[in-house]
Amino acid sequence: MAKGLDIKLIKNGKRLDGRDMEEMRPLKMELGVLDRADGSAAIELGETKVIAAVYGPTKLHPQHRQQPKKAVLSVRYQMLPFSTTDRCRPGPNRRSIEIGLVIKKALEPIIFLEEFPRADIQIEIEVIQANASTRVTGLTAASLALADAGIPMKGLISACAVGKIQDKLILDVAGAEDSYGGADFPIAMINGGDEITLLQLDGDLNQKEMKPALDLAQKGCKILFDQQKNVLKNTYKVGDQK
Amino acid sequence: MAKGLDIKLIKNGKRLDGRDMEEMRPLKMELGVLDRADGSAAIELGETKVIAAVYGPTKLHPQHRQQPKKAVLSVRYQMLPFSTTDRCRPGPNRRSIEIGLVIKKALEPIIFLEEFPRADIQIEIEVIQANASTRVTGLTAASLALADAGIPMKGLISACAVGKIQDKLILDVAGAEDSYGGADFPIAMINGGDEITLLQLDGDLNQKEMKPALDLAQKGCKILFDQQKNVLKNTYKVGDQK
Amino acid sequence: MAKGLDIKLIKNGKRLDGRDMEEMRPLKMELGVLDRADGSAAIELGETKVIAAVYGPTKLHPQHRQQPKKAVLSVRYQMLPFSTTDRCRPGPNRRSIEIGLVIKKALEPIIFLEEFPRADIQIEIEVIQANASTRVTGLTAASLALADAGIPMKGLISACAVGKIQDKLILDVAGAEDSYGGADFPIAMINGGDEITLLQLDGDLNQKEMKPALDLAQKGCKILFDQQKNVLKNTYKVGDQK
Amino acid sequence: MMKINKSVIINSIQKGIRLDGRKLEEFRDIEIIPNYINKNPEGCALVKIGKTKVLVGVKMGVGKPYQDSPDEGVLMTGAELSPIAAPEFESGPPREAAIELARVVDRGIRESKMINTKALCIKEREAVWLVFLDIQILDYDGNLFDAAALGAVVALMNTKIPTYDLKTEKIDFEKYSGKLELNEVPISITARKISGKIVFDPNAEEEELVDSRLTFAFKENGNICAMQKGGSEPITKDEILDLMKKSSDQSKIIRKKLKNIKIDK
Amino acid sequence: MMKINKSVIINSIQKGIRLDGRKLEEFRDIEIIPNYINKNPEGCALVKIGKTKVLVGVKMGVGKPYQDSPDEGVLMTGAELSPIAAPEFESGPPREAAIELARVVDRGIRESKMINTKALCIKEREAVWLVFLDIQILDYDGNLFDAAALGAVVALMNTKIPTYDLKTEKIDFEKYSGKLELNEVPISITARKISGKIVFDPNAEEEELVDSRLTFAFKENGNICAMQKGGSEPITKDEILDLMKKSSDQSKIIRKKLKNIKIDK
Amino acid sequence: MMKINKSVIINSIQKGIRLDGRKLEEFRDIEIIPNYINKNPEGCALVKIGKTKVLVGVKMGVGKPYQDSPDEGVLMTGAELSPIAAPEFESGPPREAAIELARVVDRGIRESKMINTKALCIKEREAVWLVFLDIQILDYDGNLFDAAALGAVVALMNTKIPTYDLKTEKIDFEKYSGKLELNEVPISITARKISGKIVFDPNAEEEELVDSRLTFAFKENGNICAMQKGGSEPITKDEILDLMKKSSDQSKIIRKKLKNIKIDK
Repeated sequence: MAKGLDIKLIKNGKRLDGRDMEEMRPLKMELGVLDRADGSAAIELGETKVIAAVYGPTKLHPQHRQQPKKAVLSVRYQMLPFSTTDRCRPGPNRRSIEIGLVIKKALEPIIFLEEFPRADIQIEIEVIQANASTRVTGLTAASLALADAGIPMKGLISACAVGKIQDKLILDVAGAEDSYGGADFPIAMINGGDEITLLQLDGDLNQKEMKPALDLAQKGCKILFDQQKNVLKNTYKVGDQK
Repeated sequence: MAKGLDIKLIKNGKRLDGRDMEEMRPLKMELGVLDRADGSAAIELGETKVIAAVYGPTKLHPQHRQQPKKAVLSVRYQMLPFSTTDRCRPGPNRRSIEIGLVIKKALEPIIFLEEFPRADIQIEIEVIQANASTRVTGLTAASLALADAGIPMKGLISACAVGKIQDKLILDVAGAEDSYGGADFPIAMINGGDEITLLQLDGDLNQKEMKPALDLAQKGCKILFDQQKNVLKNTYKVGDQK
Repeated sequence: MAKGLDIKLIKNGKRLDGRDMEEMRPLKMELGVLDRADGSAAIELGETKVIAAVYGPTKLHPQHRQQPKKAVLSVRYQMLPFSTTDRCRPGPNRRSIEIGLVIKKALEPIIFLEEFPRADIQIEIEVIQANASTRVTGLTAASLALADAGIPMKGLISACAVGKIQDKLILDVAGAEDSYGGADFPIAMINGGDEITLLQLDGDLNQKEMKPALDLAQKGCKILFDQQKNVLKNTYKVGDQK
Repeated sequence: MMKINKSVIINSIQKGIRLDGRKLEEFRDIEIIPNYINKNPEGCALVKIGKTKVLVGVKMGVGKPYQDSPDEGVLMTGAELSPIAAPEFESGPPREAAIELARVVDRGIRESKMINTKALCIKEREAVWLVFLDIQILDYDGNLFDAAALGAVVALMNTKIPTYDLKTEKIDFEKYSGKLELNEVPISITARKISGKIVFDPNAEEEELVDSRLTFAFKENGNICAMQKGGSEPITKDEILDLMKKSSDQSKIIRKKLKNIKIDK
Repeated sequence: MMKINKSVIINSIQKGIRLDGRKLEEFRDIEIIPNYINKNPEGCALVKIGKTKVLVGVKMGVGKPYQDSPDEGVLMTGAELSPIAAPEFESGPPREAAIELARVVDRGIRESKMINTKALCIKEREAVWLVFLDIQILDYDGNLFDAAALGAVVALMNTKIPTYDLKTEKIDFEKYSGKLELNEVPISITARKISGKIVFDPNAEEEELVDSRLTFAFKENGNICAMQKGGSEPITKDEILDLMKKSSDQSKIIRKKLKNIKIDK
Repeated sequence: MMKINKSVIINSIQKGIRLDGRKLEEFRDIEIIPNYINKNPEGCALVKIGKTKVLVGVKMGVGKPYQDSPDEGVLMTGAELSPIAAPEFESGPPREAAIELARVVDRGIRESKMINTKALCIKEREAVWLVFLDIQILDYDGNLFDAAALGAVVALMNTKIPTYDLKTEKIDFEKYSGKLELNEVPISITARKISGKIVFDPNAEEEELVDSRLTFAFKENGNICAMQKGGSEPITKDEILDLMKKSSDQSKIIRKKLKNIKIDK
């Protein structure tokens, strides 16, 4: 990465892919894309495409890993070997292990784990194609897959990445903005609200930029949350009872 | 591998090592070559030399791998590091794992596994020196080692490889025939009979060649089976009661 | 390693670092250097610096590794990545596994393992900086850490390395003596006495040199043993009751 | 998933009609989506056979050739039975089943000489294209062998080759220099025996009852370039000839289907 | 170690004074020993925060640069939670916690552009210096993130560069050619929430009760170059702004402390 | 294998005659078969000591030399205690016992300077011969150390060096350019103590009762080039001198035996 390099990422007031500063890429969500899993969802955010599946709750094996008062959540995040420009080797690596961990921590607050003592809830996230924002999109999809699996939850997690190019905050980092931009700030919120369950930062942020950056992330999370509600409503054909 | 290359593998109607098309290499079988194993056998087929050993039936550990109604067969096939022209690294690799699997499947039909519930029968095949046909020779040796161990069986497995050079089918592929021949067709049969328990093909076979190729394999398996019976008879000095 | 190379390791009757043939490097021992461990010790021998920690006796998990009549001793010897001239990769390697094994065997004779059936005593040795003699110094430190942990023992283990330069036996190999000397002879003794619990040799020793080499090792072990007793006495402020 | 009693499935097969209404030799619907994703992989296909879904992608790389074929590119095939597709596929290093799957798919492609490996030579002895073919099972409902092999073939059919600069040793993935040169299109068909009956394309529940299976890879001229027997029951010589004929017929149906879809972007 | 009842710790925190007498936002004593060992590592620091002890060492090596930064040296950061520091750290391949620790420390250094990586180029496209930064936890009593990050920064501050001969490809570790060029000194501070209270620098027993943590890496100008949230409880937007301010203040205290110690040999 | 009562074995040893009729210091029959296989390995030996059978092979390869010995070939020794030899040897990555065995055999060869490593230089700094020495235990009935060391020595004694073409970087294994140059033939002998008695060459059941063992590698001039103590009981200084003398005598017997067999093809 060569963040901060002198490459013009804004031309004529637009980003390189023609978006406004606070505009997300085209977004598609689909539920139940897999038959075998207990719940599943696919999300396309521009060229980034992920699938998440949920298995469980099932009795956890081996027994010594069981928790007597709650379910154990496990999350595996993986990029397919052909999902990136240069082939990435299959199997876990340090990056994917860290991301699996922060996604797990981001989901734990919303799941009623205590309803399923000694059980296992297993989440599998496959990044099918990567053009930045894979961890946040994977997390958003995982939240939908949990809903699709009927796991009782306090809310939905919606997550997006705020960035910075030529000193302007932008929503939904993509392409050259990821390689040459000034910050990558992935954030997850509960129901597009005030509570943050995932937050990381790579880059350079003035302390005064923190509030606007969080506000912009919330704007993105709200867009995602609305679409999550829509796809759930349309799929299950229930009335809009927020 | 450069199969099908333009190299003359037949000269004056003979193969490069002087054999006729349907002639096997010199064959030697020996039982009980190891003291510690419950059963063992060594086979030399030309320069290919393998040793197979059997341990068991013994109680299977860990318990959760036990099968309540039958013994579990495990097969490890391994080439010694100095058994090949270029040194091969010790330890399992993708090729040896696949071969261990097909050999296991080839032996399961003949063993009365149901006589030993919760038990383990462990087969170790070491390729001491390789000049083609190592999997079939290892399998033939494993069958003998099972007999040497006194494991009850419905029959013996005999296995050989049919090949194709200059459009002619040949028995017992070796040397340059392996690298430059038109096919490698390893086959295992029960008691040199009609029932096939291992079959793989690499190469190019016309559908009309299938029957003659199977017949030729059977010819080879019968030769092996006769010698297997002989070595068992001679070793245990029992009458020939087929 | 290029042992025996034609490099003068004695100049004006002194070794390259100015020592006499039978002189050890400056030695510092400290007890209780770590807070979390049940016992710990650090030793500096010239530039070689090691820390040893002891955890236990605690109940051994998993259960199937327990010994019904005694504690199980486990020893991990590790060089920190930055402890050597060229970085060494973290994690066990063949050398460190062998050294862990011989250190374990060297400590077993002095510990009353039978007093703690089904228990685990775990020893961790970290080589912080290496300038030869790391295994013997690690072992000496481990013995001190066991005493610091209050594990009942028959005695202390003291260990040093005898070497050979220009046909002279030397005490406490270091620096170029390790790379270019004629022998490396690490030895461990109980209470600086007659009983040897670790012994290895790399090099070239005339059979007549064996007795003087053992005697010289004993001289070194006695120096170490005296200092071990001193540091224990000073730390625990008990009378000198040998 | 509610488990159906095994004897119900077997009774049905004995009668010649399966529980889902199919005849014994009938495949489920096959859907082929070439270029399912098309930004990063050089070639890609999603294949669905019934509920089984397999995603195959091709990435090109550059590396040293093997010493005994210094002017030929190299195919490397991997398969992942990751637990997204079925809870029984635990993650971790590829196990027996995934290794066998990858190797059987690889063998069909390699032995048919599908890829013109000489055309992948950049500079003899120094640099050749590596073709990384990766098979990802997304949803498991039986018959992985045929789905994976079909996906692999389609992914290779739409694979493009990036440009490579020998001096800077850089691949430009944005600029393609041409398509992967193919000599052949092998089609793999796997016949199974369940309780003495020949069955094609089992679903996951039928797959558990398979006594033996035999995979054939057919070339365009009908020749067989790879075979693999699986399962713990023997097959007789006559059965092999019968399975060969029936599988060969099936391969023609799939070959026709392939002709009718647009594979390039 | 005798375990103290959790509710006792929490009650105490609720009252604003911790069991060891500290205020909620107060750090334990910090001791920094630069060049703790100084023969073999190119840079080194031992940092003690209370009873927590972290040893960080830097070794320089030479290798090929990455293709997309052919004239820049490479930082590689590893962390070992080996069982010498606590019995619950089993040895073996680095687990989640050690990986997160190493990556968060690495991120603070990398994103602050602390190291002048261009100055580590030996020959473009062929040879650059590799900076191996290894973090060894020796004694665990909480707050590894801040201790490890501080040790890393100090170790880099006293790192010297050996000489390298391109022809013989040999590094001469006895002869230094200069110091590692630094642009910046990032300071990492981790704020925790326990039962709704903001707490800094927890010991091991407090650490077990942490609901959420937030690590900030601050540059000299006060800007933030890296963040990482941990723990299973949410943090609100307002809390983040509050934690940022308090952490920023803490970073200034530590920055001042750093100024007052002699870091070079 | 029916287990014999340990006390029966020990009583017998105390009386000075072992259960198989041997005296305490007596070896079982040693059979050495050089070139046991002779097509693919460059050197090979099968050694049987009683029922223990060890197969050792040497393969030559070409690689880069170590930086600190740029004109010397490299010996690499591996040992496999694979479960073919005994059910207690589980397969998998080499464990403590296999590692110790390989390293002790390696040390005897290396420290005796048996191999003329300078003669293995193909081109300084670029290419040297690698000597891969692999030890495979086929049948385990005690005393692996002496059997493996003897097999290793004999395999090296009949090792031939293939030809290598620096330009094409190809080894021609069909055409040998000469023999491996040897300076020395080390003989390893391991003395054991069981219940206070000195015993040589234990079988598997005796091996379980060994309190301590001491391996010596002797050079032709009688000097000792490697030693390794094993076992959990101490040995006194005097005992070491005694074991050295007895082992030295044993080594002469084996050295004579080696002289009397034809080692080359």
